[in-house]
Amino acid sequence: PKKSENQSPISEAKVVKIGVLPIEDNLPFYVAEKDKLYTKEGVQVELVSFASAMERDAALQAGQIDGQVADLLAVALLKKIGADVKIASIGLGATPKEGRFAILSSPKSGIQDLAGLKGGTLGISQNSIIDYVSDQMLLDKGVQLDSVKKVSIPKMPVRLDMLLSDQINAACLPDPLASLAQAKGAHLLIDDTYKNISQTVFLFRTDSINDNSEGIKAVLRAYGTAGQALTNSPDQYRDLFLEKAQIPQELKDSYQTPTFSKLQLPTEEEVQSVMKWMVEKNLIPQAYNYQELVDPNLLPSS
Amino acid sequence: MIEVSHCDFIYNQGKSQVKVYDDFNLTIERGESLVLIGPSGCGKSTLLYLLSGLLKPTAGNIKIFSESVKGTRQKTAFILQEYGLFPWLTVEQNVSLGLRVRHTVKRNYKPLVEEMIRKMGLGEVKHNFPSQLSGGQRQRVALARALTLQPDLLLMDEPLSALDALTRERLQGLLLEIWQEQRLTTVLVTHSIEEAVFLGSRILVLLDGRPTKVVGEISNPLVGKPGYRQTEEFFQKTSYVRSLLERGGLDESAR
Amino acid sequence: MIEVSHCDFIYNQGKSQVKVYDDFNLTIERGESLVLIGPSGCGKSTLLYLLSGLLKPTAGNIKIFSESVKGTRQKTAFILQEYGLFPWLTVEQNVSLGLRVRHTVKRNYKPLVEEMIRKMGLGEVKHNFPSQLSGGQRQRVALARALTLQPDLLLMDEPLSALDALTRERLQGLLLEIWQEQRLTTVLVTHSIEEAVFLGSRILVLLDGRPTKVVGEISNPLVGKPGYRQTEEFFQKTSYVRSLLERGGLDESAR
Amino acid sequence: MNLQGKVFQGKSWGYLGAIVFLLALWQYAAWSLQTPLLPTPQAAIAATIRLFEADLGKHFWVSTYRVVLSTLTAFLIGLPLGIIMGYEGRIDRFLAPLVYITYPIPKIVFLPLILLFLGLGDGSKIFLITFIVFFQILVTTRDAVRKVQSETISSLRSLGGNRFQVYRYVLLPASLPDVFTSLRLSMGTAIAVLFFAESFATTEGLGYFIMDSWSRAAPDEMFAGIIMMALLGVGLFIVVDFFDNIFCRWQHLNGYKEGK
Amino acid sequence: MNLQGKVFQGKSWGYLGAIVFLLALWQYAAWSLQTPLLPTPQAAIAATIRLFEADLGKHFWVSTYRVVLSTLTAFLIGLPLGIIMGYEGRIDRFLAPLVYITYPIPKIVFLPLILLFLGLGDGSKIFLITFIVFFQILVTTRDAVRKVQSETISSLRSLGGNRFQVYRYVLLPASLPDVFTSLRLSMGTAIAVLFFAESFATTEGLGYFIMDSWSRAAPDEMFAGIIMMALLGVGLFIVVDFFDNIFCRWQHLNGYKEGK
Ligand SMILES: Nc1ncnc2c1ncn2[C@@H]1O[C@H](COP(=O)(O)OP(=O)(O)OP(=O)(O)O)[C@@H](O)[C@H]1O
Ligand SMILES: Nc1ncnc2c1ncn2[C@@H]1O[C@H](COP(=O)(O)OP(=O)(O)OP(=O)(O)O)[C@@H](O)[C@H]1O
Ligand SMILES: [Mg+2]
Ligand SMILES: [Mg+2]
Repeated sequence: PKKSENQSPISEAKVVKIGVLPIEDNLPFYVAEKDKLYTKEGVQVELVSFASAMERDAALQAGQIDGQVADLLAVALLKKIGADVKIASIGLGATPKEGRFAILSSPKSGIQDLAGLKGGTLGISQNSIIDYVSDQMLLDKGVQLDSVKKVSIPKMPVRLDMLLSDQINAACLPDPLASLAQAKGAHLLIDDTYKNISQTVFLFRTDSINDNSEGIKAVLRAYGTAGQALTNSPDQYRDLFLEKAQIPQELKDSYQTPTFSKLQLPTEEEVQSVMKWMVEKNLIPQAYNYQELVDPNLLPSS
Repeated sequence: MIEVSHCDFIYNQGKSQVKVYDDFNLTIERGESLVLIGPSGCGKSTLLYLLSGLLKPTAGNIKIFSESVKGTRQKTAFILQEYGLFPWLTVEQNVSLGLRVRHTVKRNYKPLVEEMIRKMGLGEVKHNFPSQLSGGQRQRVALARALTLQPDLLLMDEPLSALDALTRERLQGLLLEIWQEQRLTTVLVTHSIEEAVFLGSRILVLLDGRPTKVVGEISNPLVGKPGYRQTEEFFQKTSYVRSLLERGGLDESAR
Repeated sequence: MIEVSHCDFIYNQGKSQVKVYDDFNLTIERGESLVLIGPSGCGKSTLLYLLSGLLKPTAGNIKIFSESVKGTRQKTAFILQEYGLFPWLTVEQNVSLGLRVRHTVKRNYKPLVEEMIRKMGLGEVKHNFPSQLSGGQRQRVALARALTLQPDLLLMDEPLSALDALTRERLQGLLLEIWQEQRLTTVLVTHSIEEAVFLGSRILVLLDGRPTKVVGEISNPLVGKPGYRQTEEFFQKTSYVRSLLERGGLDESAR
Repeated sequence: MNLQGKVFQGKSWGYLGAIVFLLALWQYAAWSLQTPLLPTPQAAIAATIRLFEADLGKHFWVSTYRVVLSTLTAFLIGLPLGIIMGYEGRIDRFLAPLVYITYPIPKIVFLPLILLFLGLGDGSKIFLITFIVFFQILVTTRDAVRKVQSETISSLRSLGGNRFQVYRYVLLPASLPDVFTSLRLSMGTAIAVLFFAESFATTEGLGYFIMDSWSRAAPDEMFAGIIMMALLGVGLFIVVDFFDNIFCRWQHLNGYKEGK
Repeated sequence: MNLQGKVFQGKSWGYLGAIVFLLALWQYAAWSLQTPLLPTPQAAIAATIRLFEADLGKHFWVSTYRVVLSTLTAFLIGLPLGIIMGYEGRIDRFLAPLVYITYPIPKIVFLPLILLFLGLGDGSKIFLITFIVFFQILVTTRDAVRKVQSETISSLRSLGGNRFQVYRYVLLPASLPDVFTSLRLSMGTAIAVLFFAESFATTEGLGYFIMDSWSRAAPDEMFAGIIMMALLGVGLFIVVDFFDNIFCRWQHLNGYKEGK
């Protein structure tokens, strides 16, 4: 943590811009900011907020931000469109419990399990991690994919509203909206806590890595430290969490502060599984191999 | 009978107000042909607007054939000073609009419109739009439109001012004919003293001022007599009207 | 000298075309006061538009003081038949616009504008917008605007048609005065035979037709002589013009 | 005939010129930027042709249907209401503030409520477009009617026209040129809203197609969708121009005094 | 004086009436729907007051700044270009198709490119709004100029006016009333686009505030944002009306022949 004196003035001047969404995966960034971890690591960080992943990805492609926490699909799609990125670490989701996704049925539908979903409509966001996760969960529980009609409702609040007002039979939502839906009477059909399907990853543009690898490593360290701090003493950061993660009023008391695992790379088979799905869905022409996607040199050597 | 009793009329001009008429009274007998003559800006057009019901007197009341005027009357025809043609209608459509508005069946008004267009010498331009007409042609369209309506009260605001001398005389003859045949009541505004004496059974000479005053009223019983234009009587009347106007004119420049 | 040589002019009317002028020739000497008179729709306004440069002849060429006309000239003033006032400007602004356009310094034109407004009797309404004027007042605004420009060529399309007899005579006097003092070249369209003889050093009688023809040219050397209106000469000229017009008129109804 | 033919030809040349210019600009931008975000025109056109066979055509027609239906609906409600508000001072005094207050609220925020009532089908999309376009047509028509010279109205009343006939024979034709302008604008707005409306809860329409290609990171297909959208827009503009030329012929006279 | 005072009073009553009506409608809807999607007016107003103290005021000013700046920019570019296109047939023949083709393309799809050039700051947001509003002002102005009677232009030319003066003294004032209409429309569009533009890369502005409340499922706060947006819109409309009354006084004369 005494590095700041050794840093060359050039790289010190370089600001690392991170695109953030108001979701819990990004919480460590704010914790790090609050605890002045960036200064301790000797790096300047600017957090740029976005309302949707699409706009954030557009900004990354345009080179306006250096890194972000996204899912594996986004990594592959970014690569496909020529924005060369590398995964530095997992964000949330190293264990199945972290970063929950759930399929819920609408309050009035009376559907109690996945089997009952046959012939019904399922609100998802097409070509996204939601799509992938719900496919995986359906397949794992032996539901034919073509027996459910998927409706693409990309905006999450809209999807939630549609579910609660019974316009669709079921929807796949991440936390905290999944918990909120549950609190408002939607039935939980399944969630992905039984198996590690979804992971968010911390990724950077390759250009930025080449330019400023020290800075990026520093950001990563700060992120890791902040994640641990959060996990160890969640109560201390409770207010920050409620403010930044857009926790609905109804859940303010009951909803738990998420926990973060140590920084690590995603496992190879998880990555392969996503790639396989994407190739099947025609999202990418062929699977990227593991080495193309990750940069193992950025993790702090501890 | 038409009765204008104790009428006031005020225009708003920005923050100030202009009182054009103050306690104005006028009676027109049925079948009369009244001519209004007077200096520019004295309030002639305003009076026609009041008679037509398009403007309401600020105070006082107007009765036409014993009915109080509330808005426009179906049997009044009014030729506006600036013609009031509809730019989106051709000559023919402009002329027939009055009849269409009165729900006349097309078959019935077709020949009437045709005839009036012919009388006005507009046959060649009947498919033109107003913007494709000369000034005098526009004026004749307005005249044709009013005359097809077969009104019982005809208000005309300088209806012949843009026409050449000969056409003007021809149409004066036509107006006289229509007035005599149909015994309708007409109120005509003109700046031509000869026209006034030729067409008016009574001539009202107005004087500019705030409010407008009537400087003279000349009855003209010989109107419509064949060859009247060439008589000594005619010449005397015109001189008299002129002298009244001049007196008004003197007053004006003295103000 | 103004020379119109071998000019054609054609209007498009929907799918058909109207040839108003065909190989038309006309010469106007500098300092002349030419009057155009003829039946409504014969092409008088069109000729003024051609002289002003607002319309281009379909064929042929027009020279004004030995310069070919290409677009409008700074020293030509033109009073349009429908006045061409700007509805968004007050009377005063409308009158001074010509001078502003010519980049005259405000201090210089202020008194000129004031005087012209006074001469036209528009003092009381100088802050009104055109829609708040009577017909004759509008026409006087247009006249005032043209006269402030101190042009060397003045084109006027029925500039006095909406004025009462007395104002009209007064302004005829004014026009005559200006013409005599400044020796400018004027072309005037009028429907009044008296006005034509009173103001025109030469009178061109046009005849309706496709194309327009000239039926007569009357030179009127006594124009401007004091008391001319009361002379025998004046009366003879008017009768002559009338007879020419009537001949044209006869032709027309025979067509 | 001849003249109209000429005008038409002039227009076609204009379009050709504009298209060539846009393509050149695009080509140049694609070359100089060298970013996968912007495909070359060739790639996009190739994708258009390739996909049109597949389902781009279907998406195009679905979008056309939605835009046309909702613009028509908005027109049929907005036009009469706008004319009435423009003429009847009393009604306007109450309705104008209502419009002024509700117009600037982004209607998108009512999406949940709209979906609640109209469901996820075509209904809610058409309603949303109609709702937004309606305001534009309303405001323009109202303002157009207020500009009608009182003399023209007087003229009709003096012919014995009643209130209804003032609407029919004066206010409607007099405001038509402005209404056509607002229709032109509305087409653009309608397409923009369509794009938005089709990006939630549907699997059909150009908006869906573009967003889907975007999320699949397939820029050539995305631009194929954009090309179709431009075509849709131009097509509708030409239709509006066509009706403009028919109904407002008096505004487009070829006589000399008219143009320059 | 007296008269203007009266008109003003009449307008205030109109607004009051409209507000009362809207609130009643809202109240009724909230009661009968009983859905959490629609809070009661009381809840929303309470939230507005509560949040205004906090940071709603700041969001309001940020949005105002963005809307005003971009509408002004659009106006300053669109107005002259529109007037030129309306008058110069030759330029129009080429530019009109260009506008017709590009106008209906949803500008949102250029977001990546806009970000590429203008970055994440206010610049790209203002550009996006300007870009869209610009088209509306352009098309309206152009159509307005094309409606100017050729006689009015002739009149100025006959006074010796050159081409520039025709623009200055005829085309500009003659098209102003229509331009004000289009400004009114543009305000609405600008706010709608603002709403969209403020949903990326910012933590300020009403658009952000509304989206944020929405995703936090806090409808009362969301409606507080909507109320502020309506206020912003009404405020801007009133400003436009104000300038309209000054610059187009000749259109709003109180003389008798004018109104009814
Ligand atoms: N824009 C136009 N398009 C088509 N035809 C026109 C147009 N303007 C005028 N005309 C026709 O050209 C002829 C001459 O018109 P012009 O205005 O020159 O007549 P004028 O002699 O001034 O008549 P008036 O005394 O009635 O003003 C008329 O028959 C008219 O119908
Ligand atoms: N809309 C208006 N607002 C304010 N003042 C007006 C309005 N219309 C007319 N006036 C004024 O009222 C007076 C009378 O106008 P009116 O049109 O009745 O005159 P007129 O006798 O018809 O004149 P002319 O012979 O010139 O047509 C004029 O002085 C004019 O300035
Ligand atoms: Mg009058
Ligand atoms: Mg003429």
